[in-house]
Amino acid sequence: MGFSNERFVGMYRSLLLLRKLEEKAVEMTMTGQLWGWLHSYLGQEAVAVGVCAHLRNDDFVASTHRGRGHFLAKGLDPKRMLAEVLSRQDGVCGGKGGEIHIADWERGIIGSTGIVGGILSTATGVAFACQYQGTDQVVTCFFGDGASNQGSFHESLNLASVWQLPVLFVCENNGYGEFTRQQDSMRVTDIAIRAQAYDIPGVVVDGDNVLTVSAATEEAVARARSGAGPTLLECKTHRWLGHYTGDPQGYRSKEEMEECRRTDPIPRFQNHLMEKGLLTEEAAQQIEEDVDREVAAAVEFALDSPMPLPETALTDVYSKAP
Amino acid sequence: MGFSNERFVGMYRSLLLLRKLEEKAVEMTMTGQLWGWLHSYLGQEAVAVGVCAHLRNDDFVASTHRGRGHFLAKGLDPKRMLAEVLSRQDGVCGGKGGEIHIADWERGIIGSTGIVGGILSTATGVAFACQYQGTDQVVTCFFGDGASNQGSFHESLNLASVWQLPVLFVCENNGYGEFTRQQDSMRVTDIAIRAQAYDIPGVVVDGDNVLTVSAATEEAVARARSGAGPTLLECKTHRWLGHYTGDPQGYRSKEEMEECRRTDPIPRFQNHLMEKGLLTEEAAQQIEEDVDREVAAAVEFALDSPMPLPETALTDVYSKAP
Amino acid sequence: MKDSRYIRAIGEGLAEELDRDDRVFMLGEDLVDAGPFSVTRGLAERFGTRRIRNTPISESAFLGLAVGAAIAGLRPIVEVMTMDLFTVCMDPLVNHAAKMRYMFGGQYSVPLVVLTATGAGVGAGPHHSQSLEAWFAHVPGLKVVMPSTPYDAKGLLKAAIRDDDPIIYAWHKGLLSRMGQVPEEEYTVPIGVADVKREGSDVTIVATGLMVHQALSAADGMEEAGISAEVVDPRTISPLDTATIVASVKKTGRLVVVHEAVKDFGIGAEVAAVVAEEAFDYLDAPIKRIGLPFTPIPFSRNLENALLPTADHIARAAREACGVPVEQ
Amino acid sequence: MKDSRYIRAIGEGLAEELDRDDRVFMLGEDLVDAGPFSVTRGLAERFGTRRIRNTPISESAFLGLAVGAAIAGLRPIVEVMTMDLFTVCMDPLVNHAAKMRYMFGGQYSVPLVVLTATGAGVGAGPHHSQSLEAWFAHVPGLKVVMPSTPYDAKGLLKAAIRDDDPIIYAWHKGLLSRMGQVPEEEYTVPIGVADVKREGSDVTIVATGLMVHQALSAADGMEEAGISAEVVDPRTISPLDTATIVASVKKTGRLVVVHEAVKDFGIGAEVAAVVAEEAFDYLDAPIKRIGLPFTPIPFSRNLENALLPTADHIARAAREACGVPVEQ
Ligand SMILES: Cc1ncc(C[n+]2csc(CCOP(=O)(O)OP(=O)(O)O)c2C)c(N)n1
Ligand SMILES: Cc1ncc(C[n+]2csc(CCOP(=O)(O)OP(=O)(O)O)c2C)c(N)n1
Ligand SMILES: [Mg+2]
Ligand SMILES: [Mg+2]
Repeated sequence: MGFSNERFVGMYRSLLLLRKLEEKAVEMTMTGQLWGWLHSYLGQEAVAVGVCAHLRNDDFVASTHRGRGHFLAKGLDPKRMLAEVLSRQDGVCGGKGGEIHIADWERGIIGSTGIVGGILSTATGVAFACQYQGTDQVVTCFFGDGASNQGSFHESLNLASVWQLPVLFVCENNGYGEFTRQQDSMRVTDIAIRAQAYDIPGVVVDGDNVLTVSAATEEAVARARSGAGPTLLECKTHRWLGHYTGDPQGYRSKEEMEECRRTDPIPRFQNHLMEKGLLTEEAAQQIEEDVDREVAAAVEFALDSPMPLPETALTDVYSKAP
Repeated sequence: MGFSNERFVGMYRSLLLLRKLEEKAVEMTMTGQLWGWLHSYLGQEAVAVGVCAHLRNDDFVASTHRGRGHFLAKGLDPKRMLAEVLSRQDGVCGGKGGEIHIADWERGIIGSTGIVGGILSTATGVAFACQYQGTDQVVTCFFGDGASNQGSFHESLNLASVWQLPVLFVCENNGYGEFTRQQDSMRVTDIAIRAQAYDIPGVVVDGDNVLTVSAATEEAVARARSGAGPTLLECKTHRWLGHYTGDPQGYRSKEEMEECRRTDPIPRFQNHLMEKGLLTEEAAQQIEEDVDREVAAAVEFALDSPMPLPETALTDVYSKAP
Repeated sequence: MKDSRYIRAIGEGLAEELDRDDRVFMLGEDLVDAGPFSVTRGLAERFGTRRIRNTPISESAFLGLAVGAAIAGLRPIVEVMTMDLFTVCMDPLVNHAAKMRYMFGGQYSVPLVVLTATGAGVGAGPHHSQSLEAWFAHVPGLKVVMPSTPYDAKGLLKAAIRDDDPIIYAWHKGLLSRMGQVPEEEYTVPIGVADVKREGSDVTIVATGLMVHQALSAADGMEEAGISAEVVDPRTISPLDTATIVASVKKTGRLVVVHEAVKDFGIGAEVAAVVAEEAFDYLDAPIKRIGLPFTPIPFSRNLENALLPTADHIARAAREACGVPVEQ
Repeated sequence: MKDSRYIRAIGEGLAEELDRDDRVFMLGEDLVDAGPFSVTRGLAERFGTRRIRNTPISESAFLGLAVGAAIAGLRPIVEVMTMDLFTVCMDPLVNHAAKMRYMFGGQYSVPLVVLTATGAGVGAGPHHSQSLEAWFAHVPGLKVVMPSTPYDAKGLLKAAIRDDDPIIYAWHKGLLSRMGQVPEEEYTVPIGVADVKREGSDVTIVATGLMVHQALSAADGMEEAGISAEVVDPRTISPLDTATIVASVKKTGRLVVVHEAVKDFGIGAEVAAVVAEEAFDYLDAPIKRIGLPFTPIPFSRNLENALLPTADHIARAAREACGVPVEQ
């Protein structure tokens, strides 16, 4: 990858921001400061960061109920994101979306929705608009292993293939859909094999290694940008916590829960950078402090933001008020 | 195949019955004796006959809008079928279903519906019931190339695979979904390749050759019956007429329309039987006369049957009248 | 003004808007070859297959794709061949098109028109004849229009294409070849405005789609019995122009509501409820509703005919409301 | 009688019917581990994974599979996690389960129960809070029940499982831990029979699901103002027990209808329309309807609360109907 050193260090910082903000959000949920459920992204950070490293500001992402990593990696302001998760007035959706339903159109974040698999066709449509208007923008659509069993996965990938749309389908395979294991909902091991049904490339990578994710993405994005059509990229990763915060995980052994943290993408990448001489202990320390400050500022901003005004519950249903 | 000579000759007769009854139905449509549209099965007979040759009476089939071949091959009385197509009182569904919506539960005909791809999951459910109850019955589900782009195809095949259900998915690939070519709705040539997405066997055969269809079915049915799960069988075939009777087919060249009849399954099979000494000219003549009589009787029966009584429009909505 | 068929008026509306705005494009099954109903005849030749696209049989994905394209600034027109087929693509419409603007705090709009054929009476059977407008009218974020004349068909279509929100445009199969006057010059019919198709003073008949014509012929037939019926065509089902309906009932004091969808839990219930709320003191007789009995639509012609509401049903209900029942 | 939670009553109903009849089985996401709402807790341990099955996230296929299994003689109970998710599986329900018996001339039945969670108020946001019962009530061939108490929850569930036709069983998330009396002995609650949850003489309040409890508390609150309110819980939405509702309105002369679904084109419209048709001459005041304003359901707690109907809304409407309005 032709990345500058700064860019690699930026990715490291990004991983750390995702991790620390998420830890904070989980903590806030456990302590009752957060209304609703939280679907933690802890453990999957390398996917969001590795993929988004190859997206331009004017490219797009579409996300899922487990979307905070994608949002941050695509540039959503942590303050406005956390305010939305806390359903405050200054949240990026004014508190109407909450944790699961977040968009930031200005930053190319199409949105995430509560319907598993529902965003795949929407994302494909944004890619259609790029092609129709002759731009060279690309769209990345994140989704889970479980979502690949929805009809929308099949139909959307086929449509993207038929029209060779500039879209990258990223399946974050964390081995679970809620409390159900991948092997109980499909007989294939690699979801990437499903790409063959649409005659598009299907690629499997270690999703806990930001460099392998990044390398595969580089190729797929170049492909999409050049008009050669979609790719299905499967990133094998791990969901450290339960499906949502508070999930007792009776379906998972203690060993498994510990084991799955072994491939933590952050120390792996940190070691790599240090070995390559791109990161020093001091620099790492500095970055960590910096990220801590950013997280603290986001928390402060979000908690300070008032609840949305009740009358806003009635706005934005239609483009023009009736 | 361990079929007796009689059985092969029976298949020949069956092909002829499908052809001749269908020719009659088309003629009746063109002359306005049939209310609604007719989706002709002409040209695809080898699929229905080759597949159903391996089904027992207590096995099941599920069908499509282009279903008359499947119904006849599974044993539906031509009289009651044609009466239904003409929406008469003695039709197998009392005139409520008409051409597209036909079932005959006693003969294991689950039904056909007007929603492309809609019946795949229903058929999978009947297979589930067989497995749940520990019988060794199997279900065959027919559908078109176009239907394989519906989400229900994907979800149903996956589900059948996960639970290893006794179901045979038969894709009749006639190259068109309505007026649109296969290559304009997918980039794969063989739909059977989609089986890999579910880790089940995907088999392609010449669907205009009743023997190749039959051989592939034998294997798939044995597999299903033994508990080894589903198969996707793709039969490449040809739709001789338009999507429905009266379709002007502006999207298709004259040459193509003529060309597609070259692989007519009936003379092919007749030659084969004669070469093998299983059929003589006289026997063939006899069968043809016999079939003609059967078709004529069906037409007479159907035309003689009255229109259903208006008050029956209100019955059968619920199991018990309110 | 010129005389035009309903189908021609739809085709013209499409062509004019495609011509006016490159962001407008169409998606659907077999559109290039004009589809089974020939609504798009000639459009692919004129506008090319960049703008008139055939899709795979994947309603959920291509409708969802249109939602994405709309968000990104295009103005898609999607055909879902018949209203019955929404069962395979409710999600992009109801959970995405209808809610994305709201739940993301108004960041973008979803300008989308979904063209679909509704209605029975043509031997299309239980899976190609349903009228399901009540489902969509119950979904905040969507709009629903049902044109009954060539004039409304073209005018509402053009207005829908220019509207910034998702709209279901449900045309009736039984109206395809109906003739009517259409202006030569450019015009639109505003979304959300009912049309009094016939003025009258004794009873208000609210009717939609094909039933507007049954209501008009019932009204004509009642004249000789000395009953003056007003026929109100909402044209837009959601948002419903309750002001026009309520004003009419305040004038006539009697209400008959008729639609082709099954009566129970249909849009007629909403019309009746609004009137029972807002014009209660003006009502001189119980509100009557007419719709399909609570059954699927059978294939057989005589069974179908046994179920569909007719001018005769409407006239009987209206006469009863007016206290001038027909002797049995 | 014993005291039981709503969720426990559902669980007991499931267990008893699973125990009674081997043809009964359950399909859904994460049922084995009791799902996010824990309705199926303990069932997999007791009945094994042949009968309690986890499915892939493929609602359309597993609901369709259940339709096939029902046709073939089993009695499936399917969980669609929340009512919002029907958008991805309307087809097996509406075009298959509901119509196959009819369109095939009564050759078979489709005994199927679809369990689903409805309702807002728990911070589940726009995609997990909708009440869409009006859609299903508009579909001939389906039945719809909405239990409001532990007693009804268990009794209706057992009746639904024994019924030969497809039934949507919509329980309310906000009722999960509500307590109520449930018989020790075996019982069922008949489908299609409303329950007068409170007798009264001045105004009829028809309420469903969680709103039954808001209506009851409104009724209690009105007593001191000298208003005697009758609360009718239809329990079954389709077929609707119009006789009980009409009889109540004939007695009280006033009607308020309340549900949590959006008011427009909701089931309250049908109730109002039936009464405006059948009890018109008994009505002393305009019919009032209360429901969610015409918006999606926002995530933020205070926005959600700003929209949901409350006992206070109901009391105001009822008092207004009785001519005893609260001063502002
Ligand atoms: C259509 C639909 N079905 C079910 C659900 C409930 N649900 C929410 S998240 C989830 C699991 C999704 O699994 P996966 O796609 O692997 O994503 P992950 O949670 O692992 O990130 C389920 C079943 C839903 N929201 N939408
Ligand atoms: C869900 C759905 N979409 C569209 C249609 C309209 N339609 C009826 S048949 C057909 C083509 C089906 O093609 P294929 O599956 O290849 O079957 P064939 O007609 O070739 O036998 C279409 C699009 C429908 N009935 N259902
Ligand atoms: Mg997962
Ligand atoms: Mg085909």
